[in-house]
Amino acid sequence: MTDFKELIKKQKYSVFIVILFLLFPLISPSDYITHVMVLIFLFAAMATAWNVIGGYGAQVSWCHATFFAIGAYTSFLLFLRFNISPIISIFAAMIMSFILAMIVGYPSFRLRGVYFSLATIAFAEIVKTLLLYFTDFTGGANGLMLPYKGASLMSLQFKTEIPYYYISFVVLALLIFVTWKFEKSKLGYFLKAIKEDEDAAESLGIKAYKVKLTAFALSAVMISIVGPIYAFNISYIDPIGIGHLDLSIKIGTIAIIGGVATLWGPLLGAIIIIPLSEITNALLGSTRGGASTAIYGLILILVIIFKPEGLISLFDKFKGRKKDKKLKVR
Amino acid sequence: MLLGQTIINGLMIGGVYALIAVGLTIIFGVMKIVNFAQGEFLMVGMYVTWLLYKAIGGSPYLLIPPVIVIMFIFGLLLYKIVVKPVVGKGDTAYILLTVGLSIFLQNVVQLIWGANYFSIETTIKTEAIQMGDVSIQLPRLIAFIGAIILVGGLHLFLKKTDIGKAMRATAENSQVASLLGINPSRSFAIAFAIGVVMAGMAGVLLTPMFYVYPRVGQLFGLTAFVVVVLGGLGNITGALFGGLIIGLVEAFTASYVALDLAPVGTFVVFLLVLLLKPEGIFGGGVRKT
Amino acid sequence: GSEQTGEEAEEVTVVKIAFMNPLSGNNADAGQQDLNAAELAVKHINESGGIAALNGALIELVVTDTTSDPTQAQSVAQRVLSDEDIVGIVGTGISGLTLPILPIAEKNEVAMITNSISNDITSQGYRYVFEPVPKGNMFGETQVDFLKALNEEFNLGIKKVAIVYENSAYGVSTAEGTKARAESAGLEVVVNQSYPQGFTDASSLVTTVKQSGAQAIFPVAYTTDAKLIINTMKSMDYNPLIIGGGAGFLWPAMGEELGDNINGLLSVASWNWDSKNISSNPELAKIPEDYEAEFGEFMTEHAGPTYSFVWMFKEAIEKTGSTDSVVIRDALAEMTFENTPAALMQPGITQFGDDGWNVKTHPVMIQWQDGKPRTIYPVSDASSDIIVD
Amino acid sequence: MLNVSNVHAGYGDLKVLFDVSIDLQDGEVVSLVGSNGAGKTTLLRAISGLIPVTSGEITWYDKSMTKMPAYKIPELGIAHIPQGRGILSTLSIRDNLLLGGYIKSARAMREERMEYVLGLFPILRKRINLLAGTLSGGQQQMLAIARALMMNPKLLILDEPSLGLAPIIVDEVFNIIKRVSKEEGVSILLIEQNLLQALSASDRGYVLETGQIVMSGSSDELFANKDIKKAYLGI
Amino acid sequence: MEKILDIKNLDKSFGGIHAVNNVSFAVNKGEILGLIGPNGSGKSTCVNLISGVYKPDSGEILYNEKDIVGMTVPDRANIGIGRTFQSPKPFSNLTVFESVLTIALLHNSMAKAKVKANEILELTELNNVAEIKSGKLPIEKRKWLDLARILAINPQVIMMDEVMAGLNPSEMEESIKLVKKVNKQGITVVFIEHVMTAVIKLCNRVIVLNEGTVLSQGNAKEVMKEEAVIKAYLGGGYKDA
Ligand SMILES: Nc1ncnc2c1ncn2[C@@H]1O[C@H](COP(=O)(O)OP(=O)(O)OP(=O)(O)O)[C@@H](O)[C@H]1O
Ligand SMILES: Nc1ncnc2c1ncn2[C@@H]1O[C@H](COP(=O)(O)OP(=O)(O)OP(=O)(O)O)[C@@H](O)[C@H]1O
Ligand SMILES: [Mg+2]
Ligand SMILES: [Mg+2]
Repeated sequence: MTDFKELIKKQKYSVFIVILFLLFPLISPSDYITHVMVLIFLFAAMATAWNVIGGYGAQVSWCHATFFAIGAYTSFLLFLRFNISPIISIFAAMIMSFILAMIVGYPSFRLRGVYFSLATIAFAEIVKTLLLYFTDFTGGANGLMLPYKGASLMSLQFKTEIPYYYISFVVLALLIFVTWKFEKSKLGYFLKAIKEDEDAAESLGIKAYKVKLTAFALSAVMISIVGPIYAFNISYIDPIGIGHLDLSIKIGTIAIIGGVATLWGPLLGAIIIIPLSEITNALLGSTRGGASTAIYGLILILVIIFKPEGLISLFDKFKGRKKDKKLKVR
Repeated sequence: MLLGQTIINGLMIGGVYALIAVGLTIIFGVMKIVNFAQGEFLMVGMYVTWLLYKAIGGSPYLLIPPVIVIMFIFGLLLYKIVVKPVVGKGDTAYILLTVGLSIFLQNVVQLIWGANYFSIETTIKTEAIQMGDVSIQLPRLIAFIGAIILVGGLHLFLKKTDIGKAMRATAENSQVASLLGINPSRSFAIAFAIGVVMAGMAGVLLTPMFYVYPRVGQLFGLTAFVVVVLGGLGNITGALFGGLIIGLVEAFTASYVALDLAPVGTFVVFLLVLLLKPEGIFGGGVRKT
Repeated sequence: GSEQTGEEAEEVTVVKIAFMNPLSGNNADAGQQDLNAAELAVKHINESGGIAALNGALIELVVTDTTSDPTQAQSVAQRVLSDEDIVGIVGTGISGLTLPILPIAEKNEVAMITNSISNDITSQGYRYVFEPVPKGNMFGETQVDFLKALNEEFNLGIKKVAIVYENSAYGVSTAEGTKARAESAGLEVVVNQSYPQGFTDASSLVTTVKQSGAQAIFPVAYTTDAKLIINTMKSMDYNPLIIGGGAGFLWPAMGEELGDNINGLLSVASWNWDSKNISSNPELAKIPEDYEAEFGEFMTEHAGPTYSFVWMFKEAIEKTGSTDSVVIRDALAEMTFENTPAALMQPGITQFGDDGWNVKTHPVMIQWQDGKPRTIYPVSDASSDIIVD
Repeated sequence: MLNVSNVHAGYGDLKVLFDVSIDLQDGEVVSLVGSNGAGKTTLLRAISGLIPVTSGEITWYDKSMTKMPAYKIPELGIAHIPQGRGILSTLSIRDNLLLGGYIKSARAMREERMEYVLGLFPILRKRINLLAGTLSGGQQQMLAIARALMMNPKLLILDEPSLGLAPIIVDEVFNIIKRVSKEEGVSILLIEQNLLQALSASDRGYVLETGQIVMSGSSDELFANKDIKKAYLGI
Repeated sequence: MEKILDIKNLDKSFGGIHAVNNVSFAVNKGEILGLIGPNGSGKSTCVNLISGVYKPDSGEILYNEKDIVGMTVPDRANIGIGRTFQSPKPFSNLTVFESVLTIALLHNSMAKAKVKANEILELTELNNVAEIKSGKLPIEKRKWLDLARILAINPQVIMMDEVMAGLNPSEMEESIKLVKKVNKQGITVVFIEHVMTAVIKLCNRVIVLNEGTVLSQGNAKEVMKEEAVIKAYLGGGYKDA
């Protein structure tokens, strides 16, 4: 009985939070704040995608920015060259990412642990260099620019940030839902077993290679959905800006700070990191260069020293304490 | 001439890569930390060199002893203050820590000395040895020789001295090490500090070739990873050969394929090695179950 | 002051101009020079009585760090422009950061004056962007024209040239211009080679160029790469005529790096501190002097234009007496700047075309003399003679 | 020499040992028996400083070593061979042995000790330059014992040394344990599942059950005890 | 008698060490076969060869008359070859139930796998610790959990590498019962053990390896009386076993 009541209570919270999120743009003080929310959603979505392989599988990938970039470039090029709506080309982006994930995963999952991570760095560098090299096709270092042609859903261009807000909210919700499904799927269970002990898992018939590859591809496809939304929102892409290791690290960092292998960790990470870099920039950006970014680095260090398992664990404690209290009352 | 010059180009820059990779590999070897801040340690080493040079002058190479001392202390302090609290908290913790450290160091340095480019006025930087058609740039030759000496010395240190063996023991199992009377924390501290000192040495040897500025470490960060894997993670001599191989691959890709694609050449070789010989070209194996 | 309507609700006492440039990350060094210049301009304006049309209202520079990341640059722009009082934007000097900011400026109807030189900036149809500096492709043209002039005057007989450039927006657009002009000028481009930005070894590059037998080389490179290329050429004992493509070859650090050896080095520049329009006007000549006194280095091609941008806004406000950003934009589009600190760009007159680009300007050639870059070409801008040894 | 009194210890929230007291005299061989998970290993780890003692006191010749960090304890003359052997598989067998004599007090006579232990375990001599990781389970156990002896310890702590050893080797190991205690006067604290062998090799024994000492006495006494026979011998 | 595994002329060297040298033996369907021998005689290596962790240098491994040398580790598990490791390898952060469930999912739908996992936990008497994290289990329970997981693959043969090590005699009794129970289900067992009492209680037949070759094979009690076996393996203490 009490369980049931608690469940309702919990649901109440999440329903309340969802409604709050849905109404937010109406009360948002400025387009800027809305834009920051869009960034939070998009980065949370990316970190959620990363979490599938990097968290649940503990296969730390440093090429997720590349899949993101693949998504962005695919949709941009198809739109600029053939006027194909990003809503359609998102599927092309997913297919491209899937294929590339297979190409990277195929050799690198023969290796375990840190080797895989380093292989992903190599792959990311190769793709970045190629994007720079094939200038005629990709615009090279100049990047690609999307001129504003008036608001339209088909071309994902809007006068304000509000439509992006809802779109990115939906994308995030979708990816969290996929992760939730994945957690409970066979694939999810197999991956968790592999994470714990790969030798044992294999000896019991789990095809670790295939499972990791599948999860990696899933994760890559997930993040490639975010690419087009982000690219159209920012309306400019270039290989250094979105295909760089720095971005991959940022994505991973968000998931880790929030808490890996948890459903809500990546969102929490984004809620903290994105405003943090905005706030340090706003407060200290006008002083001598470096201060804001240095503080940002310092905070990363502090978080990891004091909460290495991710900030989501704070909530565990909170929950635990509540339980304890109840027990005492009884 | 092109062939000869290409080989020389490759070997010389390879020595530079080895210098940076060797610090990375010892930290990984002993502490299992994939250190994303190694490039920044190099950067700090270059600033230290530059500051000392401004204060003392002379030849930058004469600054090696004080730089060793300063970097060793810097390494110990870093270990005590930020690394030690994280020891044993897992790979992802190390990743975040070193990423954070790298961002922090880069920007603190910028905060203090600005984003300017500094250099030291030594005449050696444009000197070269001419061998027929082939020319060898003197600073690179010195860095190359320096790399060989440092790698050799470090290798002997780890293989032959008790402290070196103790560090390897700690690397494998710190609890067992402590049962043998080895202080694991001391091993870690020394390994970390040596990694930082190696970056400092690289800093001295690179200062004549590169500007000193906050992001200079980024020039080498990725290549160093590749070199380390190629040589076998944690393998000191492997780092030297890995560095030379990457240098050669880069030089040959640049000369014979396309200059722009030199990084692609490097990373393709890297992926091939991962595929064919994942324990690194010089790695050995230990039984599994 | 013109139309004082006593009904104005409140008097304007400060006018906010946003400064957007990278103060951290890859491009922080250029950003810092920009910031120095902008702050100096504000200081000069405010000390000389502020904006007369607004009863001496002072200019406040809203300084922001775009970082070197396009995403962050965009959200910084959003944040800053959510302040309705901003009348205009100065920045950025990096095309990759300017491009994502443009749509934001457009949406908010605030004019941005930029010193990025990419050809893309004014070709997007945006109305709120102004680009007073020469375009990337013009640099090459100036370099080649200069080489032709040299060939004629000193009978150098240079036929074979090499173009090497970093693979960046800046490098690519500059090199494109050089190549096209060189070919049409009958020069043989024996090497046309890009290299990855931030490379660690110029040996292969220099080996290739040396082998090609090029008599002159047009390198387009940022600071570190420029240093590598120059030093490697020296140590490989390869001494062709070097005509730098700006950027790294104009950096104060380059002067320090090479010491006395820097003297004689040639480069194209989007702006130089001693072009005739400045050096011949004592009022203007004081500006680079003040800058040098204050910051310890000569006024760079980043700093100079940025300084004048602040003044352009000032003059536009003076002219209209308005702090409405739309009004100011329209004023900028129509005004002609001449003989004022707003007209530092050579040849001393600045006027924007329909696309927002300054139709009057062109690059200059400089030569390092006595440790500083001096303008030597075109003759109409030159303040010093070329020295040949 | 060793005195453990009223010790409580565990792993984080998990308490394993409750008020455990044991002592050990010079030259004695004492065994510690008890079912799986009783806390035997935990007690040894507490003695060696691998886990903190939450309350209670451990003394060595009347000097407290309760708070001493693990790496200082070998200097006292205590060598601990952990459960699962703890050999260093990426180092050669020679280096494993040399590190056995890493502590200051043992360093001077490393060469002699090396000869001595290689005499005890000839198989190690044959493979001296190979990586320790290439040894089979039993061979690794021998290496672990040999390495501990390199320290020239006063007290040897052994955690299930016969685990995974062929019967003939088990005999050998016990012979060596006896020999070491006789020839060198080394005291021995031994955990062993094989009660028969454990008690026949030792002077005294303690029985540990769910973290508490439930019985102690001379080996003969314990051996004669009916409860023990029932629990550990299945008789 | 029907052979489930037939090993022919198996060879495996590591560097200079000839760990398994021309070994041939067969495992009959339904039996409990003891694989004994001194330390380093190649027992674990045999297990690793059969389960696919190592590739043999030469020789054949027939499983139900089919050569399986080319197959991967998981493929071999999926056709019914199970093994435990000398030291247990739990999925530490999964609960006991989840660990078994995960493996059961390989061959079943979610609903069926849950039922199956519960059945197995019942059989292995782990149901009272079902919700505990595997990493928190004491040693002997970990060994049982290893076995429980293997049962979830529907094994035809299980190779147990020293499952009795570290157990005291009464715990060993329990484990022996469990092994018997498993065998009763028609699962063939290859039993590697140094504890002779367990070997004698469980095995109908033993194979003795020594220095990578088969030293002897046959009825457990008889083999143990052989001089060569005593000399190489058992030593004096077991003459009267
Ligand atoms: N991966 C490996 N690398 C090198 N040598 C190995 C490897 N695996 C096994 N060996 C060697 O092969 C031989 C057989 O080892 P194996 O582990 O099969 O023995 P075992 O019979 O299981 O012994 P134990 O009863 O001690 O476990 C040993 O000499 C061992 O050192
Ligand atoms: N590292 C650890 N972390 C948490 N709990 C542990 C740890 N090591 C042991 N335990 C728990 O402590 C209890 C006692 O374990 P201990 O290893 O001391 O038993 P033991 O008597 O040595 O048993 P065995 O005969 O199996 O070696 C067990 O319940 C065990 O699960
Ligand atoms: Mg134990
Ligand atoms: Mg074995």
